[in-house]
Amino acid sequence: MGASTQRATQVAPYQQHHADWLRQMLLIRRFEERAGEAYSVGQIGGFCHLYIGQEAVAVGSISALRDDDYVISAYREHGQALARGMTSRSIMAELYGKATGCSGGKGGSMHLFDAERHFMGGHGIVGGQIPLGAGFAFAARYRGTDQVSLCFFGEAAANIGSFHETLNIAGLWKLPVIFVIENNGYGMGTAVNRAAAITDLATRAASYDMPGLTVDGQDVDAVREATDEAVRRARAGEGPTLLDIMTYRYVGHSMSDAPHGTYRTKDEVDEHRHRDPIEVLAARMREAGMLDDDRMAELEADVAAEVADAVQFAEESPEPDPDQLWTDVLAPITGGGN
Amino acid sequence: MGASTQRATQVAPYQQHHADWLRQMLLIRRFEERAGEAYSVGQIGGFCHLYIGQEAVAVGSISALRDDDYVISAYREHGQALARGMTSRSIMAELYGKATGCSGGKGGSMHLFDAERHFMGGHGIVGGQIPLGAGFAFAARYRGTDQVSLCFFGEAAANIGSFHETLNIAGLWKLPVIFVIENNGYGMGTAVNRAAAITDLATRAASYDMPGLTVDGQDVDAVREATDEAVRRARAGEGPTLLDIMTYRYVGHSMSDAPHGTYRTKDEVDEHRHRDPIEVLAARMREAGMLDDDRMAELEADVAAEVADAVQFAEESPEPDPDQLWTDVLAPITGGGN
Amino acid sequence: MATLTYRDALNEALREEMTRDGDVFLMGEEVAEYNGAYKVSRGLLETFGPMRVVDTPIAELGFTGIGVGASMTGLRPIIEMMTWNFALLAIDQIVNAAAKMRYMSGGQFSCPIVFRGPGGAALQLGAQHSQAFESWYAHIPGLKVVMPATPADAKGLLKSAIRDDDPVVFIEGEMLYNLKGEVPEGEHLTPIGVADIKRQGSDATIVCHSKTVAPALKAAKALEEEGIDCEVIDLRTIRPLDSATILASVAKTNRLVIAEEGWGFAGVGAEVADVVQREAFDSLDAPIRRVHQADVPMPYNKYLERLAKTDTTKIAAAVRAVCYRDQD
Amino acid sequence: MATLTYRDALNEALREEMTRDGDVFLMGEEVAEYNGAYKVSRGLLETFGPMRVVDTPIAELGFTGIGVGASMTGLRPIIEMMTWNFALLAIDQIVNAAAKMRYMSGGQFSCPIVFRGPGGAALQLGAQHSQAFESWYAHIPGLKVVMPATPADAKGLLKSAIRDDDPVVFIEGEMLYNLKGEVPEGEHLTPIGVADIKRQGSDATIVCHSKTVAPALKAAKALEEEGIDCEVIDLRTIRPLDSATILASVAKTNRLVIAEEGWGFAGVGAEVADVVQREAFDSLDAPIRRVHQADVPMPYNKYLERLAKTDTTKIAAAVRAVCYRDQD
Ligand SMILES: Cc1ncc(C[n+]2csc(CCOP(=O)(O)OP(=O)(O)O)c2C)c(N)n1
Ligand SMILES: Cc1ncc(C[n+]2csc(CCOP(=O)(O)OP(=O)(O)O)c2C)c(N)n1
Ligand SMILES: [Mg+2]
Ligand SMILES: [Mg+2]
Repeated sequence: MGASTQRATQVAPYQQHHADWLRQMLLIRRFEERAGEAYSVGQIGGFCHLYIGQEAVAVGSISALRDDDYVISAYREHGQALARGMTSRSIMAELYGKATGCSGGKGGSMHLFDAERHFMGGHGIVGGQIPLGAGFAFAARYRGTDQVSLCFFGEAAANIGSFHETLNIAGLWKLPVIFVIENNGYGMGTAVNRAAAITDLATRAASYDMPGLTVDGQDVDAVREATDEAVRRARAGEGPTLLDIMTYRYVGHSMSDAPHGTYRTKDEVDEHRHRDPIEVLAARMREAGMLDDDRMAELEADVAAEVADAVQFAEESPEPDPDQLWTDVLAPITGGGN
Repeated sequence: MGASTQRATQVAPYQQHHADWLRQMLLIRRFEERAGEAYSVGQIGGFCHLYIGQEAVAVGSISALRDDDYVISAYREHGQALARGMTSRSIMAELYGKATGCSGGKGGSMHLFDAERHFMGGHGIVGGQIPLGAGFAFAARYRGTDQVSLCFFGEAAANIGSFHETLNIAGLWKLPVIFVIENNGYGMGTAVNRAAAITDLATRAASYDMPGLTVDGQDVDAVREATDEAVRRARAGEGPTLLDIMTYRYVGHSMSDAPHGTYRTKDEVDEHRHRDPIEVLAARMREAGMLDDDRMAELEADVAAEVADAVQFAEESPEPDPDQLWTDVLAPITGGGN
Repeated sequence: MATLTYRDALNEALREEMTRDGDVFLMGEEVAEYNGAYKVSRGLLETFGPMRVVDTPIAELGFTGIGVGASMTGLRPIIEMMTWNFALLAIDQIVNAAAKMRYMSGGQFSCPIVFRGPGGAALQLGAQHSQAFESWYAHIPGLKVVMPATPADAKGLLKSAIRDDDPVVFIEGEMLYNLKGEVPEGEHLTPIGVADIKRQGSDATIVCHSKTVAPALKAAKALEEEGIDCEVIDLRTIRPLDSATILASVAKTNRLVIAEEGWGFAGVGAEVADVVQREAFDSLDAPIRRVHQADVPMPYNKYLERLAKTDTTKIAAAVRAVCYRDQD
Repeated sequence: MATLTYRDALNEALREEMTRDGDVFLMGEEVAEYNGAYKVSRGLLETFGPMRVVDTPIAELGFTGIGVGASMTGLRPIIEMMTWNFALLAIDQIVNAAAKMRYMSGGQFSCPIVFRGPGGAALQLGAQHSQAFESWYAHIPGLKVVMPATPADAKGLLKSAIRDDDPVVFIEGEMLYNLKGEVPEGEHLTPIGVADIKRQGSDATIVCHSKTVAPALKAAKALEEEGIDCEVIDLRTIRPLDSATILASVAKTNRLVIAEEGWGFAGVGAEVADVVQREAFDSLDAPIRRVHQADVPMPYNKYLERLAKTDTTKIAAAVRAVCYRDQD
């Protein structure tokens, strides 16, 4: 706690956001817990990758963006979608595969999209979203706007070719993109030190002429602070930044993977749970007199209600019409040829 | 010249090789010049990438190997094939597409192979040979031998995904492989600083937990010295090394590209020609009293004769039998299933 | 004969071949400590150790190329693709390196390597995780493409693939891993390039492979009650294609339906249809019909996904059509 | 009408579309300062500047994905593949990203992007540089596949592809770049999905595309003297396939030969053969014949390469066969 107490003083600038961030993080936590339950009883199918434990990464970084900036992620993206302001209803309905889902029930857990909020998906091929994220930054540069692109991927994705090709191009062209390694220590069952020749991934930024920072991902203020500077650089035309944000996933890789046992011990998981991102922020707010048990209870109730509403909405929503099988493959004929 | 004079003293250890290396470098130079002529009159077809100006890289590095080590390269590999001891006849005949060529006339300039000498090709997809080269090192480790693998590629290939994926794995597993960037400053018409976010490519080694060295590629002794240490590390199980060997190609990217005009000036090319790798070694030998004009003339005559013989052999060799179209697609039935 | 799952049959093949030949090793993501994403390699790390059962970073292009390189030196790598969808990132090494090495080198180098893992769709995995690429690999000379449908063939074909001196694309199925069946113990080798007549019949031939074999047999059973006697041929190997077995059957039934899991355009069924119309033109009493995935990316929603997939009903309907029974 | 080379027709299309629409840009290796490896983009850097004519590092996966991302925001990138052989390294972005984005997102995002460059073989480029992959891309729903055979179509189809709201795989040919022909000036749009009857005929139909159109027309001319009157159909678009035009022709000629440059197994010709045997079964008087590359990696030697390739002689022989004239 000591560490975070010290941080609290220097991050006073973010205090006005704390209440909002606490709610967002709590919402993600409860949403994911509920999604996990729905999956266990078969209401959600396919692969489902939960974000529990990593909440501060999405909330802290995305809060640094403007509405017209771009966000893209991998398949573990429920938290980022919520942090970007997509409704619990549209996301839960998508997990249920319903017509009211953000992707019309065609995408599923791994493919959440929201064009209006510039939430560019939800991608299932490891590393596939990295060049796409740089592409949004290229487009901003092309159009002469000062939009930036926030591109999330896991630490295991830092060993795949698209990471190298994209970071080199982004560094060469000074594209306004922020590459966020969500470093939860594992790629499925493989610990970072069994997958990467060097475990301090921020140092890889040196190969691409961009700054690389290691960030405490369980401290939302630290995440926001690092992202603010990266966004400033990007908007100012100073180029991309690589953020290696250290976090931890409490749950299994996906719903079909046990939280512990094969590749990590229960003790390891418990130890990380002791520095929970939600509790770190809550403690900081209590110290600042911004939070007490009553307020926390209200918040829990409020969030519980939103999640319950989302579930009810998802359950009551219709399945996509069978004709939907054939739509969205190509542009409607009217759309073609301009 | 001053620089190389100084080098001469400290590289006395290699003096006994100088006569041999000078002949090899001269042979490569004259072989390539002759191949260029044959191409111009249509005796050689397809793509043909000459090695003129880069001779010291192949000769210095390959001379550090044992016969049972492995060598692999890209499509600009005539020089490496000769340095590995493949005959001028078998290579020239392959360029002519003849049945007597090292690949039976089926491979061509970009696909020279010699199983006996562990010359593993000749590959046309940029970066494609990088994981293959690491694969030979993996095999050596698997079999418990102390063989090493020498893997050549151009500086432009250091920006492609296979470079990153392979160097990370090689560093992680400490494979006995030496990655040689033949840094001739250009990938086709693109100068290194227009393709790589950082131009000091040796620093990329830090991302993969391996040493990275910048080496003077026009000084065969310097190339050999750097390779000796890399080979020592690899044999000792200390892992891979990345060598960024600075050189220059006097000619165009391929026979269809002008030596200068579009992306570099004649002055730039001339300037580099003034520090010619063959002359650097010749001068060093003259200073050491190992070479005089008569000896040089003999050497030229000797090499000219070998090249002339190779051309005659290629010209007189038969075309592959038409049935050869259908062979070597799959193992002969007898070979199948063990 | 023991009753094993398809998964355990593959595991037995790996175990037997790695025991028999020290040059055989397994490499891929999560194959060792995690026992395989789908547990096909369960226990192999324990038995054979980390040098022969190798976990890799997520770097399909890199570790596939390392495998191809190792195979050029005479080792016999088995490269596991966690799923074939991800192999698109490694396809350059499979197609431009492994498939061409023997030819480019004038016969000096061979690549005795197996690329294996689950292909096609499972349940609700969405557009990027549900693709069947067998027709792509079968398009490429220098490759063999093998797709077992039963536990016995899973074992017998994997053992043959490992012993084969050419690169073999070995496509399994997540939906097949739990399938149970009798599997001969020990030395059981199923030849590559030989189809299997799963059911004898005289009225119509159904050509299928991998996941479409079960629905084809179900359809055949249902059609029996309608008086249509189907012959069901499991290709087992896509390339080289066992045309002889298909043609002999069509010569007998004069009617053909081809069922596959993947998309139709230039799919495996298109090739089979072309071979049959050319070689058995006069014996065909009806146009050849095909059943394949709806020509769309796979949707996540479970009902839409069912509509998209090849199933018993669609196969049966196609058979009725080639028998001109769809009117009644 | 001006007489232009195929290369200059493409250049004109790029120039006109980039002038018309500021959202159109060209990106790839050597496209700007070098004017393109095959000079298709000559002069564009000068006219449109480095933001719209962009040289990239050798990183096919990276710059292709950057293009796909840019297209998701509404820009209209044209990604040049120096050759389609190298696109194997980028195929994940084409197939798993571009082709599926609209579907996965429930119609929210489209990818109005063109992937273009030369495909197939040139002269003696060897096994890794001589491959025709059109059947692979045509297998994938969500993509369109366009292959012009003439300068006029090169211009008209590229302009249509650039204006298309879906990802278009646009395959040119190194051996076509110097081909001369009449090209309408200015606004000339060739519709995607419509084949072109290059020659009317009544005895047999030859379906071809890209580099096989010229040899098909030569064969037709030669066969005329033998009294065989061929209809020659240039597909122009592989996906979506213009089945109607093919079927109408076969209904008239009752005989079909399909010629393509690439390999046979599950090639474009297999799909065409399947469509025709199914839809025009009763009008076929002979089995459909196909002409395609020998089923081997491309050899370097020039005589072996000639033997491997589709040519006029092989096409003419196939036509004689479907006309049962091969005996005389
Ligand atoms: C190219 C590719 N290879 C393999 C997979 C299977 N896979 C899905 S997630 C994953 C682990 C990724 O780990 P990381 O990047 O650290 O992200 P995290 O899951 O920890 O958030 C793997 C191997 C895939 N989806 N794509
Ligand atoms: C993947 C791929 N992309 C593009 C090409 C076309 N190409 C052939 S050589 C070359 C330049 C390579 O430059 P470098 O790696 O520096 O080697 P150098 O030619 O200078 O020896 C390019 C772009 C290719 N062969 N493979
Ligand atoms: Mg991770
Ligand atoms: Mg170079």
